[in-house]
Amino acid sequence: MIRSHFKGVLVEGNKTYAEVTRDIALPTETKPSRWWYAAMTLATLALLAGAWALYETFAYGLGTWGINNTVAWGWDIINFVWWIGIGHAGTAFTIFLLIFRQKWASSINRTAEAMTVFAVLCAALFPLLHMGRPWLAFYILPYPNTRGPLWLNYNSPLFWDVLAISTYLLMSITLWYFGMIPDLATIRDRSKSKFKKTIYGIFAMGWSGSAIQYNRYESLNKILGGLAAPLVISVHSIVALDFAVSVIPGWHTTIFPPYFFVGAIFSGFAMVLTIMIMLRKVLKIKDFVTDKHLEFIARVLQFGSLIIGSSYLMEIFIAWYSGVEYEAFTFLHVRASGNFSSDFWIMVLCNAIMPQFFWFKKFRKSLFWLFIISIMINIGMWFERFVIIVSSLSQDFLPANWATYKPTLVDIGLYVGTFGLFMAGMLMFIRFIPIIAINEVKGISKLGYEENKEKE
Amino acid sequence: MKKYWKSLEEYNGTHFDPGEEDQSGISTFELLSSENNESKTSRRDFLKWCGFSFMSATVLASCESPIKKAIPYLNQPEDITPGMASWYASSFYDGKDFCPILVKVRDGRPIKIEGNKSVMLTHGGTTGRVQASVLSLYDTAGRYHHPFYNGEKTTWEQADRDIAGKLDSARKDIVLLTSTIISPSTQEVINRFKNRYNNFRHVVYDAISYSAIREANLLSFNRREIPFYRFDSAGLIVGFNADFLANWLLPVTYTRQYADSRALRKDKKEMSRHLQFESGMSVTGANADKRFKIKPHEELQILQGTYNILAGNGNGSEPEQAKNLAAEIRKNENKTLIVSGTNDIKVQTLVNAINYMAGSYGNTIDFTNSLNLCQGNDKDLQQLVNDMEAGKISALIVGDANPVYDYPGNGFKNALDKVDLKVSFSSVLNETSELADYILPSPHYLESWDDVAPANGFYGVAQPTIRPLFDTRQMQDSLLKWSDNDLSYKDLIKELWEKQIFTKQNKTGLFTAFWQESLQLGVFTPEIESVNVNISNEALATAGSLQKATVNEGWDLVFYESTALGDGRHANNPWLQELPDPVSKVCWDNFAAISPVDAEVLGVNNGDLIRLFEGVELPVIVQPGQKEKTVSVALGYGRQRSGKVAEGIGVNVFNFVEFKDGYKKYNVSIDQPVKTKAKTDLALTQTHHNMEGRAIVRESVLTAWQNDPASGNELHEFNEAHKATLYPEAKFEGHHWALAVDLNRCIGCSACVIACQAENNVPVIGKREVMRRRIMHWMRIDRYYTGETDNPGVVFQPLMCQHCDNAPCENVCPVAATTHSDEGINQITYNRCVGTKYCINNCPYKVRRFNWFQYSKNKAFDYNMNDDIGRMVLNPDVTVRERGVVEKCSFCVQRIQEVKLKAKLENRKVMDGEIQPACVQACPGKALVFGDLNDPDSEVSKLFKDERNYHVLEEMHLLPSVGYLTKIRNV
Amino acid sequence: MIKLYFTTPKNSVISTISRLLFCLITVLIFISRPVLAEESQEQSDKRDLRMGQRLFMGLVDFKSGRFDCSSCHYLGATEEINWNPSAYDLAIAWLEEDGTDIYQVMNNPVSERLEEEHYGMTITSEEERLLQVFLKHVAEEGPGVLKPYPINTFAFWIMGILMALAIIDLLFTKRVRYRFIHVAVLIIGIGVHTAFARIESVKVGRSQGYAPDQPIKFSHKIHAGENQIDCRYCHFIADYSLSGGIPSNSICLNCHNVIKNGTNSGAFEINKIHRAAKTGEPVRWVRIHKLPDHTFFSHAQHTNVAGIECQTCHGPVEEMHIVKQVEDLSMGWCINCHRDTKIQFFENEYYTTFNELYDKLKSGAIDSITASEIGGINCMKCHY
Amino acid sequence: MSKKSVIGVFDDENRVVSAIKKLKENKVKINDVYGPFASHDILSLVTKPTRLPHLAFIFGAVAAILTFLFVYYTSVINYPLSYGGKPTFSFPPMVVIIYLITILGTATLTVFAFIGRTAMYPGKKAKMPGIGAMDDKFFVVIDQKNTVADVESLMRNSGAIEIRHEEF
Repeated sequence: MIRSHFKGVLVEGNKTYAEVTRDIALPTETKPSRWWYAAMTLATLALLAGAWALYETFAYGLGTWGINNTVAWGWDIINFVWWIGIGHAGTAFTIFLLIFRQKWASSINRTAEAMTVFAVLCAALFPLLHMGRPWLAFYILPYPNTRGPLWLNYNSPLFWDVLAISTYLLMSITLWYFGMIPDLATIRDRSKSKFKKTIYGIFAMGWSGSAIQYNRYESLNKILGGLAAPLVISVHSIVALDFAVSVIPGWHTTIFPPYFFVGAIFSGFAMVLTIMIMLRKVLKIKDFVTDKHLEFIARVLQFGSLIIGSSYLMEIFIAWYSGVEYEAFTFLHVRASGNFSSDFWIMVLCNAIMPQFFWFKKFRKSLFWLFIISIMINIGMWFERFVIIVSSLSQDFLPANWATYKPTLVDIGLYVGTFGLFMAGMLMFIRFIPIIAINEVKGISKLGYEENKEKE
Repeated sequence: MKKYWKSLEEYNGTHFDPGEEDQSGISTFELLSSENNESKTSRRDFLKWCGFSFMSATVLASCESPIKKAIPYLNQPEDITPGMASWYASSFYDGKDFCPILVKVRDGRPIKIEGNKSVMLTHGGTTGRVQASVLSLYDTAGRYHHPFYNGEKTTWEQADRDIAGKLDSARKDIVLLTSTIISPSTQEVINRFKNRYNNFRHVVYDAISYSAIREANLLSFNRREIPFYRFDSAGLIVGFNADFLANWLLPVTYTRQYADSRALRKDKKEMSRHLQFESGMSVTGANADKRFKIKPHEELQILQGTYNILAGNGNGSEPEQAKNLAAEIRKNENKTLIVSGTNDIKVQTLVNAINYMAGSYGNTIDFTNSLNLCQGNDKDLQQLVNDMEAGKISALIVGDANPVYDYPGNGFKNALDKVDLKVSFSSVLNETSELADYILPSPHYLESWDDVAPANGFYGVAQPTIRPLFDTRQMQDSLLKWSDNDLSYKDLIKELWEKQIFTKQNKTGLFTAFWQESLQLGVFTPEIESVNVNISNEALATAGSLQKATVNEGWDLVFYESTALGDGRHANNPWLQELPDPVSKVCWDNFAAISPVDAEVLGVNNGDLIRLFEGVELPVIVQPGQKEKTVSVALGYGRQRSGKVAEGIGVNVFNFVEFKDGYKKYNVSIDQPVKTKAKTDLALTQTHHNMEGRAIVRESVLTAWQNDPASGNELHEFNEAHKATLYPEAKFEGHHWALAVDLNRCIGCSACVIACQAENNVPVIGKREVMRRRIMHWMRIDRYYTGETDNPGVVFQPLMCQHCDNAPCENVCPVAATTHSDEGINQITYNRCVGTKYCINNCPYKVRRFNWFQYSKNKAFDYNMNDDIGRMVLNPDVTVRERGVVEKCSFCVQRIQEVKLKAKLENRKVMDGEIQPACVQACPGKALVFGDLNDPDSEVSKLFKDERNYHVLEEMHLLPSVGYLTKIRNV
Repeated sequence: MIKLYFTTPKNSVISTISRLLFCLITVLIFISRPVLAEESQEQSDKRDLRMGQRLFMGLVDFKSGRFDCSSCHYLGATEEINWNPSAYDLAIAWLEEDGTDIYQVMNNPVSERLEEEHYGMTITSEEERLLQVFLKHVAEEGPGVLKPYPINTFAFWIMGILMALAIIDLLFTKRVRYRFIHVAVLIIGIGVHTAFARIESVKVGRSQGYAPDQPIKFSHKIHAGENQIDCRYCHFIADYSLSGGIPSNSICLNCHNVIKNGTNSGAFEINKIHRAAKTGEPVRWVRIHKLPDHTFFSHAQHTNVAGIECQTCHGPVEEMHIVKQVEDLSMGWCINCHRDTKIQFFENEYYTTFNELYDKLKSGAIDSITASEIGGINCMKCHY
Repeated sequence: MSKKSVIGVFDDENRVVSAIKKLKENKVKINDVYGPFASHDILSLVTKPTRLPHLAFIFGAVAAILTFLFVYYTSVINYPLSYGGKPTFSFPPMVVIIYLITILGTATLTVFAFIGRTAMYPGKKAKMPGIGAMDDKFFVVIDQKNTVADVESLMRNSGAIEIRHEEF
């Protein structure tokens, strides 16, 4: 048996298999409580706002947004990068903790992966929306055509982006879905109603729990995981290339791929923390997601924050050291002390300073502080993208072009809409899918207790 | 019936020869409007909304393709080839500005105005207003479509009968009030009218008056004339409140002369020195080597002092500026040119006297070709208004003038009520016509016959290039009719030319041949006797006598003509409204320019409204270089009745112009402006004015340049030496197009911007969108201030797509919509573009434009592209872009293609200078040069090899195909 | 991309619905209106129209016998040429009042041919009146339009339904035991749908095979084929203009001033030219070869400079009675030609601009230069 | 399909493992073991390693080569276009594309291979030895033919809570 080098119990309460099944499957088998309906209403309202914004965008054009000839990317791409960043948590959780044999991830990875899927879906909306002529979006695919045939510009990071995002979306859905097949089978077997049995049965694809199946299934999961590991690194690196490949001061930096990747993990883990704290509260899964889990995440965040912070410093240092006047201007003048200084310092505060409180056990142990700091990181990461995208474009090479950027209601509506989509997705997820990998947790539920027993 | 006009190659039309009889009765519009595009559901449009799905495939099957009709000519006219443009020489004259032009006519409709290159007066230059005038032709809302009587539609026959009857029975005076008429034939028409009606008189006035210059010359030289100024022969140019590069008299001519005098080449090492004295920052002042801020009253003091010093009467108490000026003038004996735009006879007499002392007459000022422009007489106008007020006028006929709008105060409007018969001839909606009994619409100048004599020894013709779009008739025809002449105006022109002008030449003995040639060339310039003048003692005495200027230590309000709108007669032209002011970079508004010091005193910032008079509040622009305690406000705004574009835009300040000693005075003293709480947003196209120490516009001074031609451009050599590349540099077989911009010749007048807009179907987006920084102009003129804020140096830099050979925009387009051509052009393919806007971001020059909305056929953008007739101005050789598409300067690739094809058809190579993109063509200063870099003898190759040549952001190794020549100042 | 303006997208579904609504409302109004005495006039008009239609279509006997006018004078549009004037043509000719009373043709034929064709046909004034009523109606309706691209969507829908059934059965009902049937249906269905989508999407905006009826039955086969008239005689501006040029009426009259009787159609079609000249109303031809608005094409470049035969793009026009678009005029088709077509480098001084290539070609280092090699497939050659 | 089988039902992982070990010692061929989670002890005793990883490698290699060929053909041979002064064959961007398509292709093909090999598809009816296999029970299924006499007792001694004989 593969043992985690982690000492102690991973699932509290020394539950039997049946208890594990019962506890986790509970939300899918009972009527949702009031908070669920309240949250769903909120999500629906947000979705409606998004639908309105979507209509405005499609019916009248991108002019309804706040972007202009100088700052041609605004909230659309900020939100895109932000969501993509959040979408890194799930896969990263599964993959890296799998690679590092961190068994404790089992309790969280299902939720994290669901988060990934919905966040990437939200993110994937924006590249489509930010096109001037979205009805011609298929031009971006290299399909045989009667135009010569005319193919694509493979030099464009946007094409890499499209590939990376769609690959990542497909991969995370696959990972997520194949990860939950045994659990779907569990629900199928437990459900009384024929309808429910049929639906879960369809998705469980005839899972029977046989060792032969498990064997191939494990192998598949390992392959997918192995493929997803480099992918998860590359996705945000490629998103970073959107900026790094360009010539705009503040974008044109080689540090971007690793910096973006760490940022993504950072924001993703923060979002996981936020959501887990909330779910733990309302779904009564404290036994599975223990205080220790939260503390681990906090440690990861603290580490990520150090990297992020040093990246900020490095960027500024290089801007000065390189001697490129435009870059120095962007970093030292525009961001640190100019028009965007408030955004810049919010970013620094939220991302580089606040998580440092996790050095102290008191903060790691306090649910309140965990929650506050995780939210702050989410905000900080949004500001990071805002600072990168808007400040660089707003004041670039020729001062005659310099322009400010102000989002419109439509911009905000779209962002709210994606929140609605994300929330609705997550709510549906906790309603219909076991939020913790039952089969995996059963494998670790006895850990700690057996050792104790052996000791006894 | 829905009227469509669609130009593909074929359209419906009958024989139309501008040189032949005007076949009235059926308007071109009706001919053009036949429904030859019976558009049903377009599969393409449908698909657009379906996206691409399996479902759409089936729905498609039920869609029908639109049926397009191809309607040929019944008889194909010889000079019209479907699909090819024809050119007609003509003359632009709007009552104030004159410009010889060529009209590009495509399929029977004028689509573009270009300067007439063969005319030495302008060398093919134009101004923005001339370029934009073609749009006014198609201004449906801004033109009268038929005659009106008391606001009701009437017929010409009815109006003729009524008016002739009323004129006959008129007991008191009949007055024809026009702006300056430079047409000999129209003068003849008026003479005939005068012969018919004894009680008739003709009053000429100009909204922007040059009355004092004429009166001063009458006093000084006994000639009520405006001489011909020669800025190109001047070594020292001194301007007092004269914006001669953008507005004053003949700006196109002066710009060319000025640019020539300031151009530097290997074989021309000297340039003129330009001093400008003014209160507000004008385009001319922005170009000056040294600019002095003065309050309006100081002008007289300085001139007086200078004259006294020059005349040897200096007593040392003269202002410092006068001493310096006198010293400079002494250095430039016979090479000095002093001009003043102030409408004050004292000032003008002093200017004459100083010019005389400096030996300018015969050298830089010439009465041989004296100008016929701006003959208006302020005193006559005042007299007329007094007569009207006194009820002495029975009939007032206004010919293409708008005194209700531009007469100082409400005097004219009030007096108008006391006139029995008010007739207005007007090609455009205006305030005066609205108050007239009869509105008799005259055709646009592109629909009319006319002749012009803007200067002595210069005759031009204006010929119609399209059949009248509306039920209009020329004023001259009406006057002829009312004076019982059967002759049509066109015949009269021919008659007059045969009698008076034909005789001035001896090249041909056949009038028809002479007439044909004049029509083809557009102008006729006979040899005339040169005139030498001597100043009168009286004038010198007047100049010498100590004149105490009324010193105003308080605030002054200075009126000026805006570069875009001039005196406001073209205000309804959306292209001009959206043309950013070259200096302040504001469009769609007039504003109060105040100095930074005053802004601090008043506690105001850009956009804050200040109250100048009771009820007159204007937004502030903090204008570096504005004289303290002066406020400059542009005339020409605040039109009440002009069509939908201009109405309600800005404030009309003509009301506050004063009459002083019989002259209109374009500055008044005011109380300190009051800050109001209100704030408005100004449509600024540039909000940062400092180069932040970047080598964007490179400058040097003459002495440094003479020592080292690369002075100020040292970075170029450094960058060339430090070029490093990962990939081999691209080689271009065949052509490699490039554009050179001589910053020494560019004065920032923005004619190129409008030319580009006209040529490339650039949409107008309105004030709100401009405020959101989304202006669509493919080329813009960047303006930077250098030096201190209270009197900064100003540099202009035309910036269009740089067509980089290592273009960063090309790399990032995922769908290959922007690629590099084999001729070095950075191509944008609109139909492939999906609008990711990545290229816009990655363009370091930010010259790419995005179609944020659907700008054509969209009610929200109710300008010419939302109008069937307005769309007739569109260039059929350039795609009208759909929303969501990126666009930018293409080096006018359609012109390149056209010329290449022409060369192939003529079995030869493309000649240097044969291809002229619209901006190059329009430039009055010839600051832009386009050509083939692969041809070592081409002008552009030579300029690219010049030591002054550099590229903007060249350190990025983008290899732009646009080069700039450093700006050299003669300080 | 629309070159000059953007037509407001009119959704076919919406227009169909609105049309249906309109019909419905009309019917409702008609039904709801009380029958009044004045109606009898309307009704008799209707009856006349019906009678006229029946006469024309040969459903009712003329006094002189039963003739089906519509068998020669077609009521709708045709794909094959029918030299006889269509019903619409007749109606227009009659409405034009150019002096010919077409109904007299039957009683007093003006030409031998007419006499031959209408042998034994005489009509009474009452019959003439009825026919007039009907033809007037035809003229108002306008000429029939052939649906440019009728495609059979039957297979598409059938496959769609089958696929839906297969999925339902596979997941829920499970009636069919052998699952490979489901799989096969799904695979075939997806294949069919993809094929349809591909075919249809390629056709979007294209009109290969488009051969509409023209207002004059002008046969290129007779003019260019049998009579060997050079294309450029009529389309002369193609040599120096962007446009190929639809010949003006006056060019037709160059010959048809003299030739007043056509080989197949008699005087009827040629009369239309004369009528146009007389009324000043030009002939409204239906455009066949049209490139999208964002594509700029110069005939002069291709016919004059490059010396490309007209037939290369327009197909064997000289063999067509009704001109049909032979090529699909797709971008790929253009591009491929540019890739293959060799440039006549030495025949035009212009090409000396390409001095390196010129020298190479001259020295024999390369044997040919195609259009694509000197920028012939650059985007801005055609799109700007 | 169905055969007569002996099914041992367990409710603890350790007991199953010991039962399997004992059965194996007695050379009893175990058909399959059903359980609620992937216990590596059970898997290592009951199953052979799959060849899915080898397949995945082949898929990956093929995807990489095909992608390279496609990108090379389209950008260099078929319609070369000039972007920003770069040569038409610029390898670095191709790396990114090949990298991503390789991952995508491998993952997709491997998933399909898995589905094909395990014959799993949406709507397939699960063949299970009894209620609770996905909850808390372990089922050891042994073909009746392969049983030796004391299979039943072997399992009972290891802690089976129930022994069933039925068609499976």
